[in-house]
Amino acid sequence: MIEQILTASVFASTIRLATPYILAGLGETFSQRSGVLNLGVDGVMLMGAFFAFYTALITGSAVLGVIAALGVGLILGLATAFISVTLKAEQGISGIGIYLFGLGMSELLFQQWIGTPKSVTGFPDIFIPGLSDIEFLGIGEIFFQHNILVYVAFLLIPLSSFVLNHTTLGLMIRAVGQNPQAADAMGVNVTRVRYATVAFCGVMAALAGASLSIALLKVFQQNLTSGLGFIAVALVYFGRWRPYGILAGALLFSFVNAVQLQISAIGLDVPSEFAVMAPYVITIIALVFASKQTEKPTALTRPFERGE
Amino acid sequence: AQDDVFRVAAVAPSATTDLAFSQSMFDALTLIQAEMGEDMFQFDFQDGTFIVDDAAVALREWAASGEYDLVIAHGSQYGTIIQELAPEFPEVSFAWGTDVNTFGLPNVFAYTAAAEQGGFINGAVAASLTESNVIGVVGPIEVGDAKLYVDGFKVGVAFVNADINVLVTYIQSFSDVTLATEAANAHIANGADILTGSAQMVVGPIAVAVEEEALWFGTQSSQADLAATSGVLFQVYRWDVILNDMIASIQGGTLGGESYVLTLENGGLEMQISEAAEMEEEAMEVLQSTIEDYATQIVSGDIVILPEAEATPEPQATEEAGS
Amino acid sequence: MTSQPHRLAWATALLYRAQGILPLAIALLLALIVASALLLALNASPIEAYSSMLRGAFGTENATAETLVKAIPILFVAIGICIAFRGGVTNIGGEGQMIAGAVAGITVTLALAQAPGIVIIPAAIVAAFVVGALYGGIAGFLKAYFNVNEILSTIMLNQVAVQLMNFLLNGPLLDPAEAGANHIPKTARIAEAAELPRLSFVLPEAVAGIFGTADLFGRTRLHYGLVLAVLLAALTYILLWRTIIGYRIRAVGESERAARYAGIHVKRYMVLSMMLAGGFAGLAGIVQVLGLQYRLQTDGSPAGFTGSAGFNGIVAALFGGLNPLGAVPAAIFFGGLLVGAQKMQRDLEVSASLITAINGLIVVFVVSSQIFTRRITRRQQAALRERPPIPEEASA
Amino acid sequence: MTQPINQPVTPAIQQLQMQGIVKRFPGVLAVNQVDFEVRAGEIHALLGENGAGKSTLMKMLYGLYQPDAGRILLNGAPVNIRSPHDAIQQGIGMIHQHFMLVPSLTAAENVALGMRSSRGLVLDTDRVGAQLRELAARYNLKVDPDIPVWQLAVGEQQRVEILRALYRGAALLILDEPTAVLTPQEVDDLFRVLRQMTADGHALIFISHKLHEVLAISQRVTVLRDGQKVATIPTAGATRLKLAEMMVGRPVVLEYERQPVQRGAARLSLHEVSARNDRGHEGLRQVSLRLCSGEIVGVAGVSGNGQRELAQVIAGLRPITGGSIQVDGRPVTTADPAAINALGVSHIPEERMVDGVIKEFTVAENLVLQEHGHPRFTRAGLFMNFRRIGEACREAIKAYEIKTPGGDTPIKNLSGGNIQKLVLARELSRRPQVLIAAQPTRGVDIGATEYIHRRLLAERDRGTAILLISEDLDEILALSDRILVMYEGRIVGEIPREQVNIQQLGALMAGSSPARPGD
Ligand SMILES: Nc1ncnc2c1ncn2[C@@H]1O[C@H](COP(=O)(O)OP(=O)(O)OP(=O)(O)O)[C@@H](O)[C@H]1O
Ligand SMILES: Nc1ncnc2c1ncn2[C@@H]1O[C@H](COP(=O)(O)OP(=O)(O)OP(=O)(O)O)[C@@H](O)[C@H]1O
Ligand SMILES: [Mg+2]
Ligand SMILES: [Mg+2]
Repeated sequence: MIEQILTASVFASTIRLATPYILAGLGETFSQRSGVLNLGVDGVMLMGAFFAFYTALITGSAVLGVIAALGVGLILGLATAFISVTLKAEQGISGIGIYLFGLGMSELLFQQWIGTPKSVTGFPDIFIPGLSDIEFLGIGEIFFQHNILVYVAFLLIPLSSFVLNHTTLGLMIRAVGQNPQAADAMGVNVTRVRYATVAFCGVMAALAGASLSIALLKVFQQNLTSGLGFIAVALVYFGRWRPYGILAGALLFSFVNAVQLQISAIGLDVPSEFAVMAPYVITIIALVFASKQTEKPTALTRPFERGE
Repeated sequence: AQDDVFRVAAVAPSATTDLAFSQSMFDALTLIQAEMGEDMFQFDFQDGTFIVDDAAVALREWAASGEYDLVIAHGSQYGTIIQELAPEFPEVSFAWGTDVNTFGLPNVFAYTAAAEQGGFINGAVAASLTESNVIGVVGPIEVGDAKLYVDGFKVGVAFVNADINVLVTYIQSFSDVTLATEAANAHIANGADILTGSAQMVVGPIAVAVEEEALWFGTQSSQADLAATSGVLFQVYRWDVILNDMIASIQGGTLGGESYVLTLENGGLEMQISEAAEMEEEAMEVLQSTIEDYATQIVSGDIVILPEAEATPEPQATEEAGS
Repeated sequence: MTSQPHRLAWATALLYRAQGILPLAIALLLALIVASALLLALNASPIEAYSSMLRGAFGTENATAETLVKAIPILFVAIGICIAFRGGVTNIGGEGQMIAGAVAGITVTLALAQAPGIVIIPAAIVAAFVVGALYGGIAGFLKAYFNVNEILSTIMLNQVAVQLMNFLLNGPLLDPAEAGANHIPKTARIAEAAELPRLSFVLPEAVAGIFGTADLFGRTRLHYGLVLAVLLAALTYILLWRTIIGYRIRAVGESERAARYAGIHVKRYMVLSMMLAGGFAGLAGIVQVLGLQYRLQTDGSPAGFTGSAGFNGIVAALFGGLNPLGAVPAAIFFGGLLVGAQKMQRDLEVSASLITAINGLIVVFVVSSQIFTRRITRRQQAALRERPPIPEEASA
Repeated sequence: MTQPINQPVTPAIQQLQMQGIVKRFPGVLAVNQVDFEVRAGEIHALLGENGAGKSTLMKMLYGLYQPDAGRILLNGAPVNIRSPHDAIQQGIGMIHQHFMLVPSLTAAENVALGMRSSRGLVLDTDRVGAQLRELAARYNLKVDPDIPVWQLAVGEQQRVEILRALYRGAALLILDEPTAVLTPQEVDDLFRVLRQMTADGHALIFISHKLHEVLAISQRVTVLRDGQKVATIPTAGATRLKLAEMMVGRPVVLEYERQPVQRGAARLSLHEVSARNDRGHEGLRQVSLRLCSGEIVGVAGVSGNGQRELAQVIAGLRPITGGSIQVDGRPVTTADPAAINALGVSHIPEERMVDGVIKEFTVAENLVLQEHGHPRFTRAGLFMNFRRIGEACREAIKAYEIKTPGGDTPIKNLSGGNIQKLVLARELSRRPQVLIAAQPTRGVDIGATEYIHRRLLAERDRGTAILLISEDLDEILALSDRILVMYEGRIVGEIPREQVNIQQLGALMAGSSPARPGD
């Protein structure tokens, strides 16, 4: 029974599903750590997903696809930064605006430039030599038979954690998110730091989109993410603004999802509504038990005014 | 309408390019226009109105404009709107689906598809092609023509080989491609070498089939291009068949009161073999004949797919529509 | 906006609003200019597009009615959001709470099918408010007592609610007439008596001429939900700024520590704000059912039923300055935007996606313009501060 | 964002001049045609009441504000300081009135913030920490670079700020009210450091309200009033009274005449009360005290030795882990703030802007913070009665000389001194039996301080029992009938007014040993 459900492929599926959440979540973490809430993630993901897909489709190169995604992510990220940092727009609303824009544009361009759903070759799964055929506990299948973006996502976690905690940039980001006035008084350019993190957030969101359209799914369709980006934002709160926290959240959420799919696949008689509901419920419950006081960035959503 | 141009307006919940439900209607109207010619037939189409109230606004405006001979609400969620709207505009003809309920209104057509029929054939053929004896199905919500298709498919499989294991996952969404994809992956992981499914999120599972070199059976629209060499057989909704009947009766002065069902018999359900599927000549011919064979048996009633209660209901004809 | 209503505060508040219009107008203009580029790229005429958008929103009696109809659920949600945000809780759960309210409301409505409307409607509305409040209360409770971030919990609970609805509509609440295997997940139609009456205005001949009808909105779907919403907006304004409870909600929202110092039970009021927000979202849900759809129906997604009012309500509330009275025009603005956009889609036969993109642009531009509005406001406050201070003969 | 120097440099500023500086804020002419000058090796004091423009003038020097008119000359050459970054580059450092530290970061991280690291992109906080220790040793300042600053006492935080400025090689250092939160010993140490710095050739600007400090430390004094410069005079020969009059613009009294104490019945008594502090450590340890009507009991101590917790447990804002509290003999050990209020206990909180008022609320709304539900201010027990509240507000504004455009102004628009007056008005208007006054005049200027002190004495004579918690010894000495000294959560000594001597007090505050807590 249990071994019927907790198969290696379920864990492999968990890893795959977690990837977009990790990528988008890491970007959002940097943005929020510097004090900017970016609710537009899902829209940027969709744009990234589309441009990656379209480029891969016409050039046949997934790599070019990723580059295109990074480009569009950067542009949208800078736009977001301009709106929420320079124009100090209410971040809750502007984020939703950007989401709507991305949702609409990606679909529009899809209809104009592609029309009907097509599939691309995208990134193949890379079997890490030696590791990928470890039979023991299905380690090989679970960890070492994924597409490049999966590996990238998981490598970015320790990297992000290091940048945040052990580099001058990370120090500036944390300071700007906690007490921008103090950071400013110490000669840190608050605006520049926030532009950097928000732009990075856009890039990562776009990459997350690409990880769907040209790696995991290899197709594009209107609203391909169906709200995945919002879950990613939620997982940032789950992870308490720490990269490893994001990892934990993304894995938990994706694991429950993979399990519920497996349960219905092997025909266990669980009403599918409740199966689909499970990841959301369990994520909340987990947080109930995990909750100590959180170290939310003090200046989150607060625009910076010098000398106040 | 005043002039002799036949004007149609339609709303559909998803995009006209969804390779599924909405596209099936859009393709049908486009086809009719090609047949009758631009000067005789024109249509307005509003897609993506998954928000029921948005559809309501469009339908009401079209009805009120008086410019349309037929107003189509392509989505069972629009039934209530039609029920409210039709009595207000008795001179306008409405059609809605998928359902057979005309609410006893003289200016309402209802239409649906006996999806279980194509489902049965897809299932039977799939059963004859599977080597792993495991087949995976990805469905949206366990309702409507999606459920009929899946039920029919299961019966079809069992009809050929009761030992084959059909794995069914309803992901509770018509649009969540990611979930649909992982559901398909789960089926593959559990040994499936053939996949099928219904609704617009099947683009995900199709991509999985292509990737994993599994076979794909489709419904609603042809997904042959996307499924490429994995595609085998598609049940295509030919709404044009019944739309032509409706147009005829409207031009004959009957604005509704009748309901239509796409069946193999009336040609509304068309089984299309994928050209992309790499099959030898004779294999192709064999497949052809088996399909026709099943079709005739279903039409003749020799094969009863689902019990009365679970099958697509018989079309209703109300007395007004009688003569 | 000074938080205590007072003649002067009112005057200035009005002044702010008046001057606030200017940046808003410019922002809209810019948004439309950018959108024009999109339209031209799709070789559609912007002029045509916008005029049809305007016509679709307010051009005809019916268009205006549909705009108002669209605004109703947005307004209900927005009212609740005003309370929640003023109380310091970020409620993103409007969608789920709408669903919770609608499910509860329709259950009661169907149970009381035989009763007269005067009984059913209030009962259904109360049920919807209570259950919406309880559902919102979950997130509030988890925040207050388990420190679970409410943004996370409400986003998650939205999905939970829709799955619960799917389950109920496929089983317990399924329309008996839909017993067939190919059934559609929807409840039975509510009794005629349970329908919210349609709203129309009988005009005297004099005015009738102008509107071209003696019975304004007579043949439209406009219903009494509008009256209820506007009424509640006013009451909520009073609640927030005239009552002890409102004072405490705002105190908790502005400063938890000061509120505790004031002897207010902070956690209790956090939960209360969240519950009120949920309750209003619940009303949005049931009013959609009783006033418009006459049954509850799902396509599996929340938006299919809610029309995303749960999210649009947030935006409307923020546009309205987190003031229930400000939310009224804001909600109507959004209603017009959404309905007009649909019309534009029909007239120009452009795809729905273009509309979504343009709406996004408008939201972004309008919200970005508020920095200029704020600047104007600050200058006005400064002018206010320059008024001579209270003379102090007591000193020296 | 980067900062080349990573070693203390030898000061390069010989002379700095500000000429004809003007700064307007919406509705306020904060600084009006001010000339100011400071030279290497001197301490130039800047005196002025709340809102005189001291901080604003200095913020312009540090690049936080841009002057509307006037110019700044460094060593005779005009400079344009557009941001703190520019100021730092020029060798200007500032210790802000409200410390500019990131609480969640360690001292070392706070210092490293915005500086180039010796390891390129990778942080070198360990090295910074080491260098900090050296620097601290050189100036004989004690800090632990490796604990988050939110865990440091205020005095320690200030040392971190000073070290940071030195570390960054500030040649000119601005200190905005640095002594407001220090004990006598800490002040002495600070002065020693400042003198050492001037000896090293630094130029220092010293802002304070405390005249004797200005007289003790500075060579020159510049007095501002209402944004204008009154005069710059050499400190030698200036007197407290003279300076005070220059500041306030009228004669002021610096000593209060006081009635002999009429000690009455015990109002408040604590028995072995213990409580945790914010960090979860034991902040209060078996504290017992009795407070009688008609007396002012001063609680002296270095900040962070339990005074804050003491006030909070009495007010019901902090749960106690042991012991019992009684008001008029009634146990209130577990009562909530509302109930304790209702028993006639008033509390002037230490952090007025966080606990005492709600910034966004109007003056009137803040006036009824606790009593908003009181029958007097409500209708039908449900609605606020704004007519009554308005009346009460106008009375308070008049009676307590609160400078405000009116009762409907958001309180954040008032100056610190006036906000404190409002809190005082609110707490006294309830005619309390017991008054807890925590740092009642922190950051408040002479005029307001004088006023508040008179009020407190009047309350005492009215028979109120007053617990005066203050880190300002002058205040304690001026008002108290008895003085309790707190150290590490305990009451380590009680001295009747008659027998006080500063040395003994200071020793007790320091845990009766030269070393201070936090070391
Ligand atoms: N008689 C009173 N005298 C003074 N203040 C009162 C009085 N009654 C109520 N209040 C004020 O109302 C607030 C809470 O009092 P109240 O008894 O209404 O609280 P509650 O309703 O029991 O709890 P909650 O604050 O959660 O509503 C406190 O700020 C308290 O100061
Ligand atoms: N950012 C600002 N916006 C508007 N007004 C301001 C601002 N900063 C200061 N002011 C006003 O400028 C005047 C001078 O303020 P400043 O802080 O310089 O006084 P100060 O001498 O430092 O007083 P204190 O002794 O309380 O620190 C005051 O009236 C204050 O209200
Ligand atoms: Mg100052
Ligand atoms: Mg001060």
